[in-house]
Amino acid sequence: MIALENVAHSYGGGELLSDMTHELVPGSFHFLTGPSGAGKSTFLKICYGELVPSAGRVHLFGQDLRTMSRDAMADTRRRIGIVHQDCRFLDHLPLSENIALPLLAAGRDPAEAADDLRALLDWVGLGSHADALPPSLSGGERQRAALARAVIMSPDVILADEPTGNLDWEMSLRLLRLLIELNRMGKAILIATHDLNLIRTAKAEVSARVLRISGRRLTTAGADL
Amino acid sequence: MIALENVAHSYGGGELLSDMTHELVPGSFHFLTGPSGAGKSTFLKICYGELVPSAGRVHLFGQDLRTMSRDAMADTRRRIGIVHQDCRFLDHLPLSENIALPLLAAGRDPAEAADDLRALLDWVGLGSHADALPPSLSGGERQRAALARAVIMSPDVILADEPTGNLDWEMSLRLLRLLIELNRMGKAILIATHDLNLIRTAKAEVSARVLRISGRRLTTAGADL
Amino acid sequence: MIRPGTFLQRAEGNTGRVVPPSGFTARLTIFSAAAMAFLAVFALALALAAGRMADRWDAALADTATIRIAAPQGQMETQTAIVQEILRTTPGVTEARVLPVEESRALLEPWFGPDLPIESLAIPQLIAVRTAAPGFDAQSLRLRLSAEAPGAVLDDHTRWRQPLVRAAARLRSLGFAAIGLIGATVAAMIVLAAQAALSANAQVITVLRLIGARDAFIARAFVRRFTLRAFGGAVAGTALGMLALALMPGDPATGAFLTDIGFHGAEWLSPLLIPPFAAITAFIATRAAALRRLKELT
Amino acid sequence: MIRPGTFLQRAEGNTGRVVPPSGFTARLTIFSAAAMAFLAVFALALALAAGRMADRWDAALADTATIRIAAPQGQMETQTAIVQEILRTTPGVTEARVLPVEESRALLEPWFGPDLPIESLAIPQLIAVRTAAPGFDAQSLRLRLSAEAPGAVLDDHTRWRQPLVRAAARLRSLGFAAIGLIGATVAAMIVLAAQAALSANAQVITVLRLIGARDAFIARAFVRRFTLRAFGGAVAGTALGMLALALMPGDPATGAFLTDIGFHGAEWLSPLLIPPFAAITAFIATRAAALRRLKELT
Ligand SMILES: Nc1ncnc2c1ncn2[C@@H]1O[C@H](COP(=O)(O)OP(=O)(O)OP(=O)(O)O)[C@@H](O)[C@H]1O
Ligand SMILES: Nc1ncnc2c1ncn2[C@@H]1O[C@H](COP(=O)(O)OP(=O)(O)OP(=O)(O)O)[C@@H](O)[C@H]1O
Ligand SMILES: [Mg+2]
Ligand SMILES: [Mg+2]
Repeated sequence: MIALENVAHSYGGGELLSDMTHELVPGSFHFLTGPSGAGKSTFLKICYGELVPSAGRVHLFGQDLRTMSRDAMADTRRRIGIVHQDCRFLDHLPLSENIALPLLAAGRDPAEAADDLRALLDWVGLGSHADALPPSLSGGERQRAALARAVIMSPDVILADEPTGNLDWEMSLRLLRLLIELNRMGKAILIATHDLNLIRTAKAEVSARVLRISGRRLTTAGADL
Repeated sequence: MIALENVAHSYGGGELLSDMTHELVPGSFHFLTGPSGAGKSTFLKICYGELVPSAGRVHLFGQDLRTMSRDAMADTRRRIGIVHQDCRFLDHLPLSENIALPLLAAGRDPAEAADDLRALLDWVGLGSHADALPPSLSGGERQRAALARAVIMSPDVILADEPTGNLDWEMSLRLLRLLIELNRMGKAILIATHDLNLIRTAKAEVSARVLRISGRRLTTAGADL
Repeated sequence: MIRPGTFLQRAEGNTGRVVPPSGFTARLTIFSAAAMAFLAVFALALALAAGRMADRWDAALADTATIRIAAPQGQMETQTAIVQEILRTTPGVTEARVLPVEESRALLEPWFGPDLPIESLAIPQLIAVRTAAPGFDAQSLRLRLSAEAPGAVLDDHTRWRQPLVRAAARLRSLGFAAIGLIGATVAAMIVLAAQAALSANAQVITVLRLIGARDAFIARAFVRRFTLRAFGGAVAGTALGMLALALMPGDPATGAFLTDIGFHGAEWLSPLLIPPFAAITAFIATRAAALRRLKELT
Repeated sequence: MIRPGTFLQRAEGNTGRVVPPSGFTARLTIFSAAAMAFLAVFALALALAAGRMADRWDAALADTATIRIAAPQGQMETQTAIVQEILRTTPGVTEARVLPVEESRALLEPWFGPDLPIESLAIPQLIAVRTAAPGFDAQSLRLRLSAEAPGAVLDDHTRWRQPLVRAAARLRSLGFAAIGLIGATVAAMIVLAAQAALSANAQVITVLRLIGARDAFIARAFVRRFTLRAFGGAVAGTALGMLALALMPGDPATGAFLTDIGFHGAEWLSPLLIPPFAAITAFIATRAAALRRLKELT
């Protein structure tokens, strides 16, 4: 669904990512690791089209990123759930409306999905914070909210950048279980993380592949992880 | 140096923290854990006076928080190094100037400390990013920069809120070693974290105490951790 | 401080909620629009008064002339008749009126006092002539008069008119310049306020774009809000300005231009153009700024 | 678009760097200051012109009177002499001048033409009187004249003066109102722009406060920058306004008020007060806003 072909990127200085080829297919589960500053977030941004790579081709759901219209790009984004590393919200809207925002943007009535929304909030442990404004949330609560917003539309692909960095182990497992559940429904999942325990736990339940960015290259980590 | 006495806090709703008494003495090393949303960040904010607790007394370097003048508070902050959970910088200044900012605020000439600054940047692995603007840094790079800014003045107390959440294990260890080094120089260190591996590693090197917030109370975790 | 009324909020509907409802950019937009509208009302009144005065001068002087007949008592009537006959056949003369003695006396009164023994004076006979600009040729009339009625002299007021007409022209351009100036300032203030709001809400825009909102959706939320704010502010400013003008103690008796600033009759409708102008400016400015900003994001 | 020159940056020194150097709030502040200063220059010119005209009317009319002596040819000289004698002993009369025939004729010329046989007319003798306001009593002079020189009539121009003096008074207040209005708008715009900048830089303030910067340090960085921006903008606006006025084609020959908008001589110094006013306003507004905002943080 998302295909990168010989992609390279540089932010102006030296090349950060070189010659990366990868494809996300339905039902796949990937982890992305690599040292801090290696380019994991950059890789994810290329995957959902926030960044246009300096070289190579990106296809989103069959369309070439370079020839896509802006509206086609917006429509494509609705099929991709994104958890940004620095979770950003509309600070003036209560949490529940923030999480329902993708519905509004897609022209659907958020009221229809009220039940789903409530169940989702409860699952990520934010049931009692539905009316809180985002700036009053704790770091971990923001991450959970970002994940909830990413999955509310039940997208085909979920890209999560460090979604458990501020979470305790129990809550991390809870989120992992939600993602595994979605993966079993056929969604493609890609999680950038530093948490090796999380990766190990996931591998015990689903056939997850671990990608590694090191030395500007994308490699597949072996069983040694 | 920082003493909390029967401190309680609520953000308007129910009580979040109850009857907490604790003192940070020179040379002490503490970890603070607890589930996401338990109040770790709130506890730290009370420690450096960003929040005035709803009940109880806080003494910073012997002065009562409630009777401190605003200027005295500013001067006290220079003796406390803070790593915020969401690391914020002045986005228009290059990283090196951001890290040297506490010197400027204290009325010292940042140029004097240029060598320290360079050594510190290299230690946290940001030597090549000295001229980068904060918005172009990766999540982990921001956290490292925040820690560098917190220690540049060589403060008596260092309070770090989840300083390794976006860092790989090697880099986390590097930062931990820096903090242990500072602790051996007599600084008091308090780190809020979810990373149990980090706590275990630290305990092997220094006599660190682990505090836990659970059920609104502050408890000391035993050796079972 | 002027605040957006609930009607503004209601008019925005659901989409508008994605933009923060108030804050400093809201106040800034509303205040700029109101202040500029207020000033614009005064500039408009000034320009209209200037135009009125220019018209008055033009009308009063441009198309009038005076013929003065100085002749011995006996010949006065004959010459007057001859001149009238000449005028009747002169192209471009629309009206010729022999001034009765009372009017001549009224003209002289300021200088001689009411008890001037006008009958005993051999004062000249005055004929007020009204002309139509294109057809009238003062030079040829002068030639005919000197040939047929040697006592008659044509005064086409050129001497008085020239500087006044110049002044009137300058006055008109001054009025238009003032309006243009205010208009440009309104537009610039609104553009800047819109840009300020977009910058302040950069995060809102980024978030919306990332969750798959189309450009039109995002732009609409901002454009609607800003258009309404600018309109609301301009309505308030215009209303205040008109109120201030209406309450200004009028003194039309003096007839002096400067005390005549204000609107007459249908002119009261003209400031009503200000709020739509502000709204259209805000619409265009915000739309352009929003779309430009969105283009920066993929 | 007006941009802060390097001189502004240099003037700010090291502390100022902690506030972002440009961006929309900078443009907004500079533009508001410039636009308002530009308008203020015009308002000032208008007010000064209004004041000038009011002064002219007052001076020209308030202290003058005319005495008209209509008498049979033989008695004219006697009565003129009597009136002169009376005026010499009237308190408050500073000057009395018997108008020579040429001047009377010049006054009449517009009506009768240059070839008026003035010698043959029994036109009244005019005496122009200049009076000093407090001591002069028109009523008692009138009584003395009717007793001693029955052909003499005093015209103290009250009929002409009253409405003009009223108009002048209104004019003055209009001028002051315009200046006050512009001044209030400048102040409000700068306050709003300062608040906008503080809101936009909330993060800067929080960061600075957390790393132990004192309130004075933080406030100074903002206040300095804003004062300089407002000053710079106002200098630019004032300069542009003065340039526009200087380039406006002058036409003082007509003497009409409206074409006389501009500065005369030392008046050119008065708009130089605008930039300091803007700077002081910005200083006070930004300082108050910054300290208020800081109080919200611990
Ligand atoms: N907009 C930008 N302009 C310039 N350099 C950038 C920009 N964004 C990122 N970089 C640089 O590119 C490198 C990779 O950044 P990226 O955010 O992809 O790293 P990451 O692997 O996600 O790291 P982390 O684990 O710390 O989040 C970093 O060194 C960063 O400084
Ligand atoms: N300004 C605020 N207003 C209201 N509630 C707040 C505010 N700040 C925090 N809270 C609430 O207080 C609780 C504790 O927040 P805090 O940030 O201290 O948690 P934390 O222990 O640091 O969590 P995390 O590990 O997720 O960072 C959370 O439920 C949060 O929603
Ligand atoms: Mg990253
Ligand atoms: Mg926290």
